[in-house]
Amino acid sequence: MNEFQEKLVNFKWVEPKKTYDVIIIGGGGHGLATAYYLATRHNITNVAVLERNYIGGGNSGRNTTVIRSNYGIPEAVRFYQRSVELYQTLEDETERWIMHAQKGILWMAHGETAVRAEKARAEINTAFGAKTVFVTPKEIKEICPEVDLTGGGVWPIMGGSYHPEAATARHDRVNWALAEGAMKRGVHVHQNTAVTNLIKSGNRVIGVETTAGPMHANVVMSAVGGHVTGLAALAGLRLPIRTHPLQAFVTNHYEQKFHPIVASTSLLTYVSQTARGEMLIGAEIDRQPSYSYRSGHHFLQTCAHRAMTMLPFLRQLRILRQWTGVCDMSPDYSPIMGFTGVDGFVLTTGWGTWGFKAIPAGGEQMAQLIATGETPELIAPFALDRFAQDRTMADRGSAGTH
Amino acid sequence: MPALKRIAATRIVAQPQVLDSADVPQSSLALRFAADELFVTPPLQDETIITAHDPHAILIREGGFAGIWLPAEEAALFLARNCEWEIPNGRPAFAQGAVASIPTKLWLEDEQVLFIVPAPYAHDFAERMQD
Amino acid sequence: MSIQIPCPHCGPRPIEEFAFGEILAVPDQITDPDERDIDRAFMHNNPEGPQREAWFHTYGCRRWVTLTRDTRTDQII
Amino acid sequence: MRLIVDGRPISYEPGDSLLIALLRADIQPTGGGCLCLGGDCANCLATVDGVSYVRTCQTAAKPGTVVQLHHTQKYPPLPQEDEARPAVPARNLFSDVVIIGAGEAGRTAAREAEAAGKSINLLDATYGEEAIGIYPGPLVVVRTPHETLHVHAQDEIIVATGAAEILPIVPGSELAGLLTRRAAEKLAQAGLDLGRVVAIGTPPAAVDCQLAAGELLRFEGENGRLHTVITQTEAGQENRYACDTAVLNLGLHPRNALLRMGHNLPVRAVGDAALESDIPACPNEGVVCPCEGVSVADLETIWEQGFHEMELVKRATLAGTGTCQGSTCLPYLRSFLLKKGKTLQPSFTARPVTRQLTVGEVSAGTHHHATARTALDAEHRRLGAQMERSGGWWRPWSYGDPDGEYWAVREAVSLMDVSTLGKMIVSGPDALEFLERLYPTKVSTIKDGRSRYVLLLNERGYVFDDGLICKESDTRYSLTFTSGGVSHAEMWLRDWAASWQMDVHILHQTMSLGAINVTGPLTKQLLAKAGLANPPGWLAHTKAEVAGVPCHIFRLSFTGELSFELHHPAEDSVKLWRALLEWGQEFGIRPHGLHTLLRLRLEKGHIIVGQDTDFDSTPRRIHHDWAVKLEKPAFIGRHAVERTNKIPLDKLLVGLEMADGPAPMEGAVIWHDGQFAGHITSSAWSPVLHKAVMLGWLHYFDGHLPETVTIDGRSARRVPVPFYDKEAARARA
Repeated sequence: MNEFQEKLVNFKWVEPKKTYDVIIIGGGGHGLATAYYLATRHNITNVAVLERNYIGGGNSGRNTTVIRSNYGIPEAVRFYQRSVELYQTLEDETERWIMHAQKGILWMAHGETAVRAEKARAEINTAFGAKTVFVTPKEIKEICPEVDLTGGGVWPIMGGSYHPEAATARHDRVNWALAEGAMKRGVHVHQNTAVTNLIKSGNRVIGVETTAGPMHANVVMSAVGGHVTGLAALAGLRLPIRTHPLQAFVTNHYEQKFHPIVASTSLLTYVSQTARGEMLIGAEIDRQPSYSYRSGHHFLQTCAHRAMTMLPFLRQLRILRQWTGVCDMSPDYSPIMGFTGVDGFVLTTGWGTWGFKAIPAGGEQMAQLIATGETPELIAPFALDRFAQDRTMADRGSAGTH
Repeated sequence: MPALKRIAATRIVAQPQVLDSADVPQSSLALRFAADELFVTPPLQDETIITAHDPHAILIREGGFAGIWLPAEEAALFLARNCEWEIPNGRPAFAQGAVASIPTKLWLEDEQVLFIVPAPYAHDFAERMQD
Repeated sequence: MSIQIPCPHCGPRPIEEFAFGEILAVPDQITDPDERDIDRAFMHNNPEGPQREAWFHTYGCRRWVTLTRDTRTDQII
Repeated sequence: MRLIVDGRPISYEPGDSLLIALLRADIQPTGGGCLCLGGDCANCLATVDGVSYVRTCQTAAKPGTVVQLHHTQKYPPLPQEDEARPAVPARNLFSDVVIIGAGEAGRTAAREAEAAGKSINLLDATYGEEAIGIYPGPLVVVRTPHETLHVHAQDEIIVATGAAEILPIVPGSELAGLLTRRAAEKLAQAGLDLGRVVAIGTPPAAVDCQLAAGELLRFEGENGRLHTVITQTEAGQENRYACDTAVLNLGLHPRNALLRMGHNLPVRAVGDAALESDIPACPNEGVVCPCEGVSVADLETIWEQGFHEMELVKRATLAGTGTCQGSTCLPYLRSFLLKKGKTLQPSFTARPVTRQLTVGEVSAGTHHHATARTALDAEHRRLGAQMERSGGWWRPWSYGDPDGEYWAVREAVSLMDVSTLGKMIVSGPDALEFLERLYPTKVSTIKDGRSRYVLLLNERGYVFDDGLICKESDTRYSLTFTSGGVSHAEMWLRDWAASWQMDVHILHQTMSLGAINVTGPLTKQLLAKAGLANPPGWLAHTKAEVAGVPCHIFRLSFTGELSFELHHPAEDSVKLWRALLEWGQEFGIRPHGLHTLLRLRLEKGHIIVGQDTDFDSTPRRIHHDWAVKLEKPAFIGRHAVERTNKIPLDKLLVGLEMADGPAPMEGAVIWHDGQFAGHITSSAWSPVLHKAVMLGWLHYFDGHLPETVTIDGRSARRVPVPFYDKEAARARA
């Protein structure tokens, strides 16, 4: 046994029922967290989470596990800060090891304009509860001695922002801790159960057809990742979502020495070391929409090159594997949460490349919305109707980053 | 560093059929950048060969591209290292696409190859030729 | 190299030479002019399957190429 | 010929792989475990010349190679960057057919393809050509000791990688002295003494050995070395075989990872790579995944915890996530799950990379995005400019004295290289109609020889660029765009011209034309000296020679002072720049950079699209309603502007000033009565006004915009823009 083997989580699988209070489609982080918070915060346990594959098999198990709240608009900073804080206590609360590690993220600025942008990030973060400070090249070198401040002579580092509360956690374990926590309070989680249609009565969604038969519920929630457009269409909804591939790769395991998370918007890459010692390197989304889950060579080649520009020691590391997820991107790079205008059908989507860090807060808030029938203040700005209302939430702090 | 030189040319945007039948002097190099776009070096002396057939054609004195000739063998090695698409076999041939991640036009002759890039990228291109 | 886009002027080239442009289409069943406007501005068909697309050949002829691509496989049909 | 292993020299024979050399010296790279010599297992890894996780069986021994053993239970240290290490080059190869594997099946496939008249590339791992992945294209990426190959296939890729031998997982399988059958044959051929050999299953060729009867039960040994093989007969009787080496023939599983990652691509397998995998019986104990130390007992535990899917078992135990990526454990995991769940689950997803490759090797042949340089780039650097990337170009940020540059504009004359400005020509019978639909302004009222400032709106009614329309004739216009926005604008124009089937020609000439802005109260004197007697009037443009250079001269002003923009052939930029600098000396001329420009234009309240505007900036939100003519029947964004105009305004881009103290940071938060009220987009100390001036987004409170706000804990006041020269007397002088 290795020290990282899951030892605590015990799942209880049961047969599906015909009727639930709440049905959640999608057994990823957001679906499981909503079920978990419904059970733990609102005592609503007659809940089913339906997963067409295995739990955490979508983006929740394919992301690069960064937790942070250094966003660019107040609404986002507040929301993600809530998530940062919930993550900090999730291990104590669930009594499960999610391998949460506070690491701090360094965001590099390679020019005068970028220096201003990182100073602005620090400013807005500080105002809304996230701790971010501007750091000089000298301070960057102290936080991360491996950085090449000349950026390979091409992308010199002139400063950056440092967000010390940024953390990582193991994605699978977050899913499992939430799934188990929900299941042991009576929530059903059904794997290998695909939703094939929504059952409607008039304009109201009252249940789902699945590969395991029909199930009825008062509220049906979509927590589907990249494939959300097809599901929403069953409810008669058009979404401002495009599904893009997001790729990453890891190296083999090395001694745990590299402490922070290092990111650069100019170089469109970010680097951290996992608890198991792999160097984990990611990038921006692929520009073309796709559901192919295919790993690309151009990504691997350019991302490797860019990461080496900041961290030249990476050159000699052996690559272990690369992978691809598909993510639901909104036009304004902000999530979409809440009521949809279709009775009985609520939605959490638009998680783009920032879904993992939002899991606890997204779940907590959606659970509150379902339990109370009202939109919580924290997520009110992220409603679907913002596009029609011309209140989009464009967030420069989320683009180019994870 | 290899020196790319600005190329004096005429760049023409006109109806494709006008460009198809344009009576460009034999001695000039005429590269078809697009169906409606032609690059002629040295610059056209007589613009009416185009404007007579397409009065709305745009012809500009073009000095925004820089180029360099390489012997065929040297060019082939550089392309093998830096070009992810297949170079046409016939000679002479025109081809364009990314070379060393820079938008590049190629004029391929039996003995030599002309590399043309937008002059603003000439510096980076020369650096990449040296790598 | 990667996915190849067939440029009618330049020949097949790696997808990285192109910029993506989706061809938008508002469904006929949306009839209210404001709703049509919102749909065209923000909504996507986002199909899992064939999609009409335009790609701009930034590194070559700098013209648009239109094609149909299957988003499940990335194959160009 | 010698290698250095953990600081100690050892000798080797010509043709040895590193592993064979190590075994000759009686060194087990990772201390033990069954060796395959086929590049499949993870039991021969070492750090070679600074690179860890090298499969020594796939690496040729060379004089002076430095090998450090991977000590068990400890990950190798992160390396220091070795500056001397050269970048790995890439090489592109093209053929109809690419065949991976030069064994019998691969060679047969090659003969068939050649007979069919196809060009081929045959990759041979024994020559160090390790295929690490198959990608769309289709493309095979191959690592060699010297370079990274990108092997492109026109027709198809044939995977002829053969099959890997199944490794033992019974107790004791971590001992040294275990070999697969093929490994034993290779070592015997290399002349290594294997000692007393016991074979389980078909024995190796040309190796003296004793055949073990019964099923393999476990290995026993001492100090990490095998001394006994224990089997069990069907009757349940244990047999013990004393030996130095155990040779195992437990079956094959195809090396089909490349095939599996090539689904939906023209890829097929031939030979053993096309086999169905043998599913070996899963023993009741032993280590299934040596990379991650996962035992059968661990699988049992995790199954009991409710992890039943292959992917979940893999993720919960980490079996299959180590260096060999499941090469050892996958057949056993499938076998275990078959036993527990009664169904044979598919292999887990195949992902690149299948073999060994470093970050440096994979990056071969790639470059950063090139940053464009104007024709004056060398001039700026020679003048000591600090250069900044902006909108895809290198631009002078400052020449070292921002205040001096500032006052040169306000009080004398100055130059700025604005060659990066986006420039296009539109010509044709439909030119006017095309521009009318494209822009929200009324293009038909622009007179010959005049120009107008314009916004570009997208279909959301949001501003995405700005620039000028300059009329040359009824059928010909030149257009300008922002430096960073022109590439997108070109796509935009060409897209709409095609959609509307407009009879127009479009030429993008940004790089063809240099542009120098000559600005400051003494500009006319300088231009007169340079030969321009009759400069154009306000918002007019004309063609004339300046300093012997043919220029298209535009009269406008972004700095707030008298300004002429001289567009000229890029090849003449240096001549024009030097002439103006020289003739301007008597007027106190000096060039200014972006840093100064940002301050100058802020004093005039001129916005910068992208800095002051946001994703959702309607003309109304940035106070530019005047630039939108809703009486026009159709233009892009018109419907959205009308629609959003019905929604009460929630925020406005406003001018703000502070009575005293330094300029707040750009991005500073604006507060009103303790509530969030927006943020600053542009901010600077104005030397001419002696106060801090700002642009920023200010939110409405109950339908009203606050008059005073708090920034940086200080009070600021909302004021109309421009801050400086409100009547524009200076610019129009």
